[in-house]
Amino acid sequence: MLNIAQTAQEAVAGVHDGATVLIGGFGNAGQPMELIDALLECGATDLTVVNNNAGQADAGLALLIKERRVKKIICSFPRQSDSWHFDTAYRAGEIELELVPQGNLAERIRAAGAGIGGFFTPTGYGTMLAEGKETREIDGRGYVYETPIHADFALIKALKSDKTGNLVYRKTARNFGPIMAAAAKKSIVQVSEIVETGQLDPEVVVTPGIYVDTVVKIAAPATAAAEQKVSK
Amino acid sequence: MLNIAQTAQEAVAGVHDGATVLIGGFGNAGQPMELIDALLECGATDLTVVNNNAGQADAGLALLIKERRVKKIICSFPRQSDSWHFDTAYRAGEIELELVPQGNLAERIRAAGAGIGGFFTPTGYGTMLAEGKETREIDGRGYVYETPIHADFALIKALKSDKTGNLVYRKTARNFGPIMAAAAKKSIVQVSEIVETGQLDPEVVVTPGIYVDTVVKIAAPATAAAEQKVSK
Amino acid sequence: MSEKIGRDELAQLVAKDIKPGSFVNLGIGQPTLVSNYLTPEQGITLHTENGMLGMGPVAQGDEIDEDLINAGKIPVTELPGASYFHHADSFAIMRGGHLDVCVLGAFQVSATGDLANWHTGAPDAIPAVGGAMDLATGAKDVYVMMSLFTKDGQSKLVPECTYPVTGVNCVTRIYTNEAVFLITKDGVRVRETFGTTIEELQAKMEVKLLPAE
Amino acid sequence: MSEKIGRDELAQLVAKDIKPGSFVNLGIGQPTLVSNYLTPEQGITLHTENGMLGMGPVAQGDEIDEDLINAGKIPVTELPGASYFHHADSFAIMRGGHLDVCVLGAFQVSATGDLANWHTGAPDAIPAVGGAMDLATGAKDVYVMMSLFTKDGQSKLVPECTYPVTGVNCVTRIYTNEAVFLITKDGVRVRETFGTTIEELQAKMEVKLLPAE
Repeated sequence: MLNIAQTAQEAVAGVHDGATVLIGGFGNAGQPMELIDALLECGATDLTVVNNNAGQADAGLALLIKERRVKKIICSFPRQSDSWHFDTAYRAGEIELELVPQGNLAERIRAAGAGIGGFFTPTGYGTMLAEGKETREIDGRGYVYETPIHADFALIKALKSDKTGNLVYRKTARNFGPIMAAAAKKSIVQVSEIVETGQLDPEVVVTPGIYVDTVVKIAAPATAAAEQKVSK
Repeated sequence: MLNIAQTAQEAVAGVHDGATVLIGGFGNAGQPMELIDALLECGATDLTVVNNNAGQADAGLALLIKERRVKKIICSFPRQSDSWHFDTAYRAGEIELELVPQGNLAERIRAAGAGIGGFFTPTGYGTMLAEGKETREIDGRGYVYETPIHADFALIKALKSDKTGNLVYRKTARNFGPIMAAAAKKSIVQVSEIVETGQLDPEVVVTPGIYVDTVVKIAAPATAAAEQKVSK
Repeated sequence: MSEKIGRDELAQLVAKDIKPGSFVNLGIGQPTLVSNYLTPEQGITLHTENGMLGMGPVAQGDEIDEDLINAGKIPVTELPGASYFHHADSFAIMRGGHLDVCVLGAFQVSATGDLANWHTGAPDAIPAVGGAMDLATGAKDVYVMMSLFTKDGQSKLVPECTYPVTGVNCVTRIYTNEAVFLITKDGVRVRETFGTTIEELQAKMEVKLLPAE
Repeated sequence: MSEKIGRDELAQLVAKDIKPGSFVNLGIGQPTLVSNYLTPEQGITLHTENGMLGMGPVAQGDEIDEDLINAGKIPVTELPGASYFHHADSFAIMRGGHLDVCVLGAFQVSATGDLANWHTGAPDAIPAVGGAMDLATGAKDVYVMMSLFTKDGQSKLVPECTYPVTGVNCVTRIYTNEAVFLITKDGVRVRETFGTTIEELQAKMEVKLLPAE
């Protein structure tokens, strides 16, 4: 049954030390900022975090890294102009980095949710990122063996949920949400609106409620605030 | 650019002898009956057909098999009370059968569209259908190696297309359509309605137009006819 | 329970045993009966592998819609909170272990939970598997519903399956007209019997039976 | 063409070379300029790997929407016929070979089409790859846009990449400020030069250059 949390703090309260946590979002789009802030507050540590990036500026995931709560990050693009907290932790040897091409990252998360034990992908073949990995030639082309990324929790952001946890997203904020919801044992979702069951058209549901454990309504920021975030 | 055909015959005219053809549908839902009829008319032979079943009664795929136009069928459930044309051809050794568990069939089609070279699935492990296949133990569980099913053509049915080939489906008629459209070199789609580009909400498009080559509008059957089909 | 039990009573028992809020797939045949006894209070969501969660009862009259069928190709209905998805996504739900319970029929079940329900093994049979293997390997719990004995008195709960298997070590519980069996690490436990005793059953079966814990 | 060519003219040339009706992904940096020169008549559909087909121009003023960005995290717009999808579906479009053309920047390209554009190889660099490897392996044609020579006069079209590669045998065409090169089975062909000659270029490059066919 869907757990409807009253606050972001309540929503993430179950995240335990040592957990693997998938965090959605690509840039600010789809980033569950309030859930990440709550995770920072709740104190869970020794985390393995999966996200496309490794935190930016002085907010969200970057602060989790600053506070040394992340022992390992699995991501595709950790190096950004404002990823100074990651840079510092990494150079100090205080965070482990597993660098994964973005499409392999997405497919590995998808594989976890879909019960696939491993798969061969052409991406990365012949590169540094395939060193030490099993490879195979298939129809004359080189492939690399990649494995699923299972997780204890997913923190994601959607536009709306109904009371059975069916989700719809908005524009490119969809990104990692649907595959992360499927890959985690427990999916925690912040939404702008919770509607009655039956109010979402079954044809347009993107994430079926079977993948969602907890939702919490977080009011959408005012437009001015949204623009300010974008302009960062 | 999307090809908008005027007739089902025109839509399937490019299907050549020896082609591998994915045919959508599960039961009557999503079955592109008019395209299959046109394929029967167009005369292409020596086909490899991929469908969940192996034809029923005296219509569609069953007639293709009756006419010995299908040299091989890849499906999950060929044996039905009214699959007499397949039964006869099979017992006469005049059609090759590759039997695939339904979920592996779907995943193999998905893999072809997604550029995955092969994958390990738990389904079928330890059974007759895994005999001779590579297996692997992953985290204490047995998996079977399965390979993508690439195809020359897909014949599928959707509810609506816009003029860039974006598709939406209806209820459980969606079934194999989206993954077949992605797996085939050329996807041929019958729809009940073709709308102007811009009339489908980008959030609810199920198959992006990049996967669609040809659409043809086939008027939906009257309700009475639809009910009659169901009651068969 | 000391009375014999019929198919409907057995379906009722299965329905009662499914935890509230579960996501469930009911196989074709006897398992379909279970849906008749699920109560709204349980909040069970039914999955059908041809691409739907939130499946409702069999469609009647005007409700019949060619585009809305279950895995047995029977017209069904849609409940509030339903969703549709394509075949790969649907089987990802199963293979990914997201269903809580799947209820299946069987020819045989082994003492270690191997399931045989797709092929009689007859040399001239045309094989057909459908979603049987995906269902067997996918759900967290696989319940089997079957009669315990064949018409000629052979137990269908066997030390090892003689029919071709559908999946290995997958069945967790067997509901029969004589008893309910749990497949555990220790072996096969008898949870309850219907109009018989564990001793009477043991006398007719090769598989060693353990009492309920 | 006998004149030198600027970045914008080069982008214009690339745009003109893309076949009508193509599905295209433009990498971050110089390749983004190509979008300025695509004409409506070409009917080109732009893909952005963070989950969209039918991407429009960069958003201005009120159009800016935090939920609608491109792979460079720049706010963009949506064109009629657009569609959204999740990350696995988006990279399936790339990896599955459905894009006609992908245009990328590069540190180096080898004579056999190996691409190096993700890592300088510096021992203290923090590596970051993003979607670079997926783009390199995914599209039917991978076009590179780059200056042909480094600031100290080294050719970036090399016999073998000395930087860590992004993908092997993937580049099919290289657009530079000096010439357009085609990677063919026979070797590297010079399609056209800008304000220079194939002989002049050959004198400064190790890679053997073949004339246009």
